[in-house]
Amino acid sequence: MTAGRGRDAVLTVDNLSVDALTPEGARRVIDGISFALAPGETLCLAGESGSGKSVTALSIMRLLPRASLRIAGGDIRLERQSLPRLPERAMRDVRGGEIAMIFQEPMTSLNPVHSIGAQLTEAIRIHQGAEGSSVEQRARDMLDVVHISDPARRMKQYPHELSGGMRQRVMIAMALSCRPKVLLADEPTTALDVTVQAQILKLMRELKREFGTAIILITHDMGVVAEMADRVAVMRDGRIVEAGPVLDIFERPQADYTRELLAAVPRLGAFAGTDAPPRVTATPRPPTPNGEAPVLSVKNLVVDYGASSNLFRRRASEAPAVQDVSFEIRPGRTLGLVGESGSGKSTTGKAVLGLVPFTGSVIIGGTSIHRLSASAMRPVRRAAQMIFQDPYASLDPRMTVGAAIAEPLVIHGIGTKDERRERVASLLARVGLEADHAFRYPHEFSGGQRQRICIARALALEPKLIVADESVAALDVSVRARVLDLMLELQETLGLAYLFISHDMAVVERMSHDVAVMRGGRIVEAGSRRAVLSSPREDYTRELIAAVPIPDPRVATLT
Amino acid sequence: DTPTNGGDIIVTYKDDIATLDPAIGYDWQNWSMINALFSRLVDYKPGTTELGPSLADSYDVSDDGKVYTFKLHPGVKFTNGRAVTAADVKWSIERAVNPKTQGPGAGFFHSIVGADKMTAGTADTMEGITAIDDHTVKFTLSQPDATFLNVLALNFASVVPKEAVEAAGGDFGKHPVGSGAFTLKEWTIGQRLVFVKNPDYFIKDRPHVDSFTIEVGQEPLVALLRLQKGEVDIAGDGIPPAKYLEMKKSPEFEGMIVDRQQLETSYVTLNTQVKPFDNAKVRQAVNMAINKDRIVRIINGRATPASQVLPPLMPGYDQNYKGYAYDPEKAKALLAEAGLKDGFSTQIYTSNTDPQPRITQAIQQDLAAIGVKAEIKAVANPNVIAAGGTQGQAPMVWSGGLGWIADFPDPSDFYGPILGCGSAVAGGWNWSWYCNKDIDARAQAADAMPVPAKAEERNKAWAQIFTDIQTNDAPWIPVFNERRVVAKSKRMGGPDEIYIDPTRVIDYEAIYVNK
Amino acid sequence: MRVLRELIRRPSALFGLIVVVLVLLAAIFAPWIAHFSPDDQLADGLSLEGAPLPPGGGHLFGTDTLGRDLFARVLFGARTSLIIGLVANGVAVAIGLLVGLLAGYLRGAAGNLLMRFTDLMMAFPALLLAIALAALLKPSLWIVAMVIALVNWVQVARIVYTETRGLVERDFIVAERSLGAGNGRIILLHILPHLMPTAIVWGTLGIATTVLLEATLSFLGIGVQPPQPSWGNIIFESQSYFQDAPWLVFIPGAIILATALSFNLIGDALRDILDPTQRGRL
Amino acid sequence: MAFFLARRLVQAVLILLGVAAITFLLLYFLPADPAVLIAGRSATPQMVAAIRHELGLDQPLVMQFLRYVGNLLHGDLGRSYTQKTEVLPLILARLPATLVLMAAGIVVEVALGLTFGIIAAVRRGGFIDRSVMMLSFVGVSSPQFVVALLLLYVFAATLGWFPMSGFGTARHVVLPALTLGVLGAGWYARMVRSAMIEVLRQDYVRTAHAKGLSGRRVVLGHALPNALLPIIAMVGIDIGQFMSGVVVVEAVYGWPGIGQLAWQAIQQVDVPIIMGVTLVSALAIVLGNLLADFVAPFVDPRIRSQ
Ligand SMILES: Nc1ncnc2c1ncn2[C@@H]1O[C@H](COP(=O)(O)OP(=O)(O)OP(=O)(O)O)[C@@H](O)[C@H]1O
Ligand SMILES: Nc1ncnc2c1ncn2[C@@H]1O[C@H](COP(=O)(O)OP(=O)(O)OP(=O)(O)O)[C@@H](O)[C@H]1O
Ligand SMILES: [Mg+2]
Ligand SMILES: [Mg+2]
Repeated sequence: MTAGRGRDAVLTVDNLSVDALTPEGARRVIDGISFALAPGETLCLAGESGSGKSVTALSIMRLLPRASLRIAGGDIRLERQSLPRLPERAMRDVRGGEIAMIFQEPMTSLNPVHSIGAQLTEAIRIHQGAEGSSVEQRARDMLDVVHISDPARRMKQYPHELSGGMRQRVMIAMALSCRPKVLLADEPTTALDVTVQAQILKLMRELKREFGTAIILITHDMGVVAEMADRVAVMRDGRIVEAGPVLDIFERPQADYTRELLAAVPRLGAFAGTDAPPRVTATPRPPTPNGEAPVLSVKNLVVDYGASSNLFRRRASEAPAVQDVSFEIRPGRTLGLVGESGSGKSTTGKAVLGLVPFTGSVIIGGTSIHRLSASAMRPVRRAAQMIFQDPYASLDPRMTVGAAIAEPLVIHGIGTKDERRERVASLLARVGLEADHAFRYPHEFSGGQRQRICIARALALEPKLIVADESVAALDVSVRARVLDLMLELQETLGLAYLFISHDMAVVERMSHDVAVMRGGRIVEAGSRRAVLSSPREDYTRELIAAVPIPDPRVATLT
Repeated sequence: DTPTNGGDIIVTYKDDIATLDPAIGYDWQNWSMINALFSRLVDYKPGTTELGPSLADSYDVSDDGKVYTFKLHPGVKFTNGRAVTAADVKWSIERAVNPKTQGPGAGFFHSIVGADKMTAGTADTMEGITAIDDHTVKFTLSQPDATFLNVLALNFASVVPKEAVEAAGGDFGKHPVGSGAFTLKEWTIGQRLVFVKNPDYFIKDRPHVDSFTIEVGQEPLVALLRLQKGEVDIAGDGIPPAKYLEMKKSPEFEGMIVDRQQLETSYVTLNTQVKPFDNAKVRQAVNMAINKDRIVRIINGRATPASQVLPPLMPGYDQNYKGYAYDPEKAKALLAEAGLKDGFSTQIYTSNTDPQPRITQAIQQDLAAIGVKAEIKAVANPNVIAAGGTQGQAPMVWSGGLGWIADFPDPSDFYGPILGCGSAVAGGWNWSWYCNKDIDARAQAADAMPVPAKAEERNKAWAQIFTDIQTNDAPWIPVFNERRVVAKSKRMGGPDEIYIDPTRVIDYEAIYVNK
Repeated sequence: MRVLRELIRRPSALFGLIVVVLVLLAAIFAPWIAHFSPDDQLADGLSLEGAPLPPGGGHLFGTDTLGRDLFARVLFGARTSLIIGLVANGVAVAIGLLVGLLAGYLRGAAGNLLMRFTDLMMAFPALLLAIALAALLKPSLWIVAMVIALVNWVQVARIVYTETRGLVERDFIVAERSLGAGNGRIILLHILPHLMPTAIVWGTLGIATTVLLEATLSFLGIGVQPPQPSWGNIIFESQSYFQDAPWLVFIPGAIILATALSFNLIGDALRDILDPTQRGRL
Repeated sequence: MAFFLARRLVQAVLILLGVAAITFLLLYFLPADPAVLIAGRSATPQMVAAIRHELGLDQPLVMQFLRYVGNLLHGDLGRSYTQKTEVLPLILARLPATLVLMAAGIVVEVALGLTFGIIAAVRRGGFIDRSVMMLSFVGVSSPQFVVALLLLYVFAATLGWFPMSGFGTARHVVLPALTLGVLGAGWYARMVRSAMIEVLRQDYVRTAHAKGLSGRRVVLGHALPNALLPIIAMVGIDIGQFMSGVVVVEAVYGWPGIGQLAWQAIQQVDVPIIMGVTLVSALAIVLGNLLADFVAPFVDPRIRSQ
């Protein structure tokens, strides 16, 4: 602990412990953590999923779910005030007034039925006791501060009418509207595009300068940490394993875990100048057979969601979600598809697998899938599989993991029951899970494990092509690194082709042979990884690259 | 005590009042209201079955009993101010018979010359009715009809003003105009009807109350509660079974319950055209199987066990005829004689309103005791009527809830429509489908006997007819004669018989409020 | 077996289980338990004036207005009412599930048609349907059950429809499709299980209402025909006696309530136990 | 929006026609013969036939139906067999009372359902929750007639707080509405509870807490509006139910509503009234659903922009 724990700290966490109440008894999820936050300082809480970052933040706000989590010991002080001992009424004044919090999910953290204006002014009214037009004015000013255009109009709009980035700005405006001393930001940009993330991070720094707010920023992106932090606390298993100024942590990490964490961070440009993804194993990969026929060939693909019409409604959509997209992928190669949110990446991926209606041609392993009947489509499905962005959502919560992995085998009538059981066990082993995991349900796994389960399911049919749609976005760095490694290894040993969809340039760089950049439903630039990332032709591609935070505190990209 | 004049009273009913058109209204709720709104040539003395003059001061019957001539009371006016004439009488009765009117009373006038053509829709007037002058009207009958005066006392024979009927455009039943004791002042559908005294009523000192208000949509249990609190003067639906015993016993209700016999018999019809009821032995057997005392107990003694078709108050009732005594053993023996030693299965139709299904269940149990398995069909009244009137459909029908209450106090009313050959037709009400040509002839003869000259002889003849029907053919099981029960507030005066009038249900003309 | 053990571990579910088992036993063994026949209008079952006898003495629950032993009637009525409450209501929920699910899952013309049909049925007064069917069919316990099912499925269909629409959009359904799973498999294995909570709520709350609905129908002549007892018609027949012979209303009423409640307690517990996402969670 | 409404209106008309056709067909098969009932017991078969002809009942079913629909288009619902008068005025006369009771009943139902449902959801698993759920069962399994009479005995006959019967003043509507509300609230409480439990675990509820709002304000201001959609749908359904199905309560409280009319008509197999009431209640159900669809965008702005 370097920074002052003394009198000038605005927030002090002292030996805090939190218990989770389970039927088997209490389980410690936060185990005696301490830190202090000086005014105007940014403290980043980093660490893998489940290490207790969010619980720490919620403890400070006293918003732990009453039925399941309880502060078991220690103290949290806002200046002199001990928060755990504050009566609920007084605590309400602290919340939003002195300590504000923004959450990971801008999409769901705003109330869908209230206007932006109503939600903004509410906090101001409560904490400042102000009324009438002055409150409105104040709210508009705050929208201005967070760079939202046309604040007067925005006040009347509803959350669903705003983009994700705008919503997160509204959240920040809301959090800052009462000039809190401390801002808790729990993964405020994880759900956003790189470009939008860059804007939001920039905004937070401006605001910190302007209002002198102390910030606790929770993130698992070491790039963000490097970009933002004054000090860093690395958490693991409910403990702080290492804390210190950001430079110390990045340059002289003490704990093994910190080192691991840093090593796992993909850095854009790390592989500049090479054509293939880096080898994970020592075994020489078979030379990529360039002459082979493509596994996937897409020509003039168009997907227009609005075009479906019925008797009563015929509406030509202004712009199709995907327009005139063409590319091909050969066995054993990866095409990285990048682009901002809404550019049509997922739609392209779904169209390739025939999951949305399209026009144009998609040929998988020699079969054109356009207008194929369900039964004719079935053999094609064996050759092409998909891994979804959110592993949890794409697993049926009521099905055991073993059954989920065996599902494609059952559907395609492969093997006997015993054979399938063996197959599941070997697939689990292959993705680094244990055989007895087969009897558990998805919610009993961590995010990384779930993603591996999805991969195992996709592999069950021994496909030639896998469409991976943002399949590591939800994972924290260390888990992400493991999953990426696994995917590369599988490509090497099985000769898989990937259509790898991501908005994270660094990850795309790490995984791809070729890269295509999408914008507004079209591919604006495509070529070998080296060509696109090292010497982009399009401004848009350059913007994307520039927006990627660099995990090095000495390089301040976003000032 | 002499009646006092004045006062406004409130009467409640559960169901809506259907119509106040005298040519159409035919249920026991609107019967008394129509009676109070209109007047007829002849009418019964309040509380009795005795006929007397009304619109007609006097009448004259020809010797062959076929021509009736009536002299109208002078100066009688409809409540719209116009004088009542003989032409009105003619027009009103023709209207009741005309099929376009769709009235249920047309059949009563069958003996007037021309009635058949009118009902068939082939004539617009009836030559059997002539208005000789403004004050004299003459009826010519195709055959002598001992009940003709009774028919003219029915509501269907009420005199209505043509212009008002036409002005109402098919809705005369909602905008009635007559020359009766009351006029309809207000009708709020689903809520209330207000009747006020007709100041120009041609009978002196009538009616006594200034107005009576009918409130509809009132649950009988609630009506009693309101009666107790003095909010209501007459609970028209009477006392529901659930409350009867308690009220009978409670001193609080002393003098508030009117409980009287009426011209009613509740019975089970035995379909003489359906096996095995086509065998008279079987019909006699089931007659012996029914424990009528117990059934009467189930309805808390609100009836008297019946031995025959006619109710005790009806002329022609045979005091000496005891009917079939309850004797399951003998019943079984009779069944065995009929070749049904092991009994048989059958059905019994019943109305679905309490207490009818309960009574049917008691009958069912009695039948079971002699080996007859009867399946109960509890359905809405019109469906019971439909089943009874369809040939070969309903082996047994329990008449309760649709029971035969006499239209007028004459035994013939209990024969023609429900036991005569003419009504054993599809859509008819002779649900026994009983047709005995011999008896039919005797009935015709009895009806042709002139009254009052041969009244006594005629009654004897009828008594014998009904006794013979029951002893030989037993097409019915007469179960009980139900008494009517009405609850009234303590301030209501007058003898019981004007609250349960044998022909009017409630006599609104005669009731009064004690001062 | 595991399910049963878990059920027994929860006090409320255990209570429910006991009541349901008792009711089932009562229904099955009614002829052996009851001292009287349910249809027997006993000679001494009414007071001299014809009033029913209160509980106590020779009659545990008293007698009804025809002098029958109420205990026997309630026991035998359990058979009727369980069939109505479980079978009729169950079929209604099943039809509602099927129609709502198909309408929500099959988009396009077929789904639209199904939903419009549901709208039509919804706009149709239930009672009328029952009366018409009464006239057309010969009333029997099973016909009654069928009529109730026909009348009650519509609202279930509505709710299921909305829920299915939400489920179909979920990623794991899309994932199933990408694996090549057919519609049947998706519906049966992946959508249906998620609709179970709704089915359980309607299935249990509906028990009480259908048992009472049967009584209304029997009043119209389409219910079970007298003298066959059902809990509903015992109440309905004598509801106006609720002051003078309260046992006739409140005893069967309490039994309906306890039965419906018990099924609900079991249903709630089952939902928790069978839903794997609840396991190990707080 | 206008287009959407137009489409729904076309649908509504089709649904009503469908209901009319089915009802007509079903009633056609009823055994009761209106001509026999009208002609009375002294009638001869010829008289019955004449009346059947007058009513047009001797024509083939299709002709009868076409004539009915034709009249319908002129706003003519036909004449009642038993009341011998136009059906439309009979229904219209009872409409105000029905609407008043419907409004009041739904208000009570929703108010009770919301209150108890919210409390149960907030106190999930606790004693209050269990009691509320238990009460909801008592509500749905109570016979209406008995509850109605009990309330009447206690609050009108004994305490005299409310009139025993009738229609007119606000005091008249209290007991009937209360009866309906108490019995119907069980369903609402259950629905509200499960919807609220779902909403209370949403992120924006946490946001509202983080702003420092009081618990009450979070629940009522932020959670509740999001749980209202299913409730609105249910009110839409209820409107139809109330239109045809509150016979018992109307009877006990002497309430001049459509339910009593319908019940009498059913008991007397008065086909024109049954048809009329069916159509009116179908119309109410359709309108109720339409209303729910119409109100929904005001509650949930997301629907507004669709
Ligand atoms: N409501 C809860 N009940 C019980 N345990 C909980 C609850 N919420 C979190 N936990 C446990 O507390 C620990 C810390 O969780 P927390 O959400 O703080 O992790 P995190 O560091 O924020 O992870 P992530 O990066 O995935 O958001 C985990 O082991 C988790 O299982
Ligand atoms: N089911 C759908 N119906 C209608 N429009 C859709 C649908 N799915 C996507 N769209 C629209 O199609 C466009 C492309 O969406 P898509 O999901 O392919 O974007 P994306 O590039 O994957 O974005 P993200 O990075 O946010 O996942 C967007 O404008 C989106 O609003
Ligand atoms: Mg977290
Ligand atoms: Mg996407």
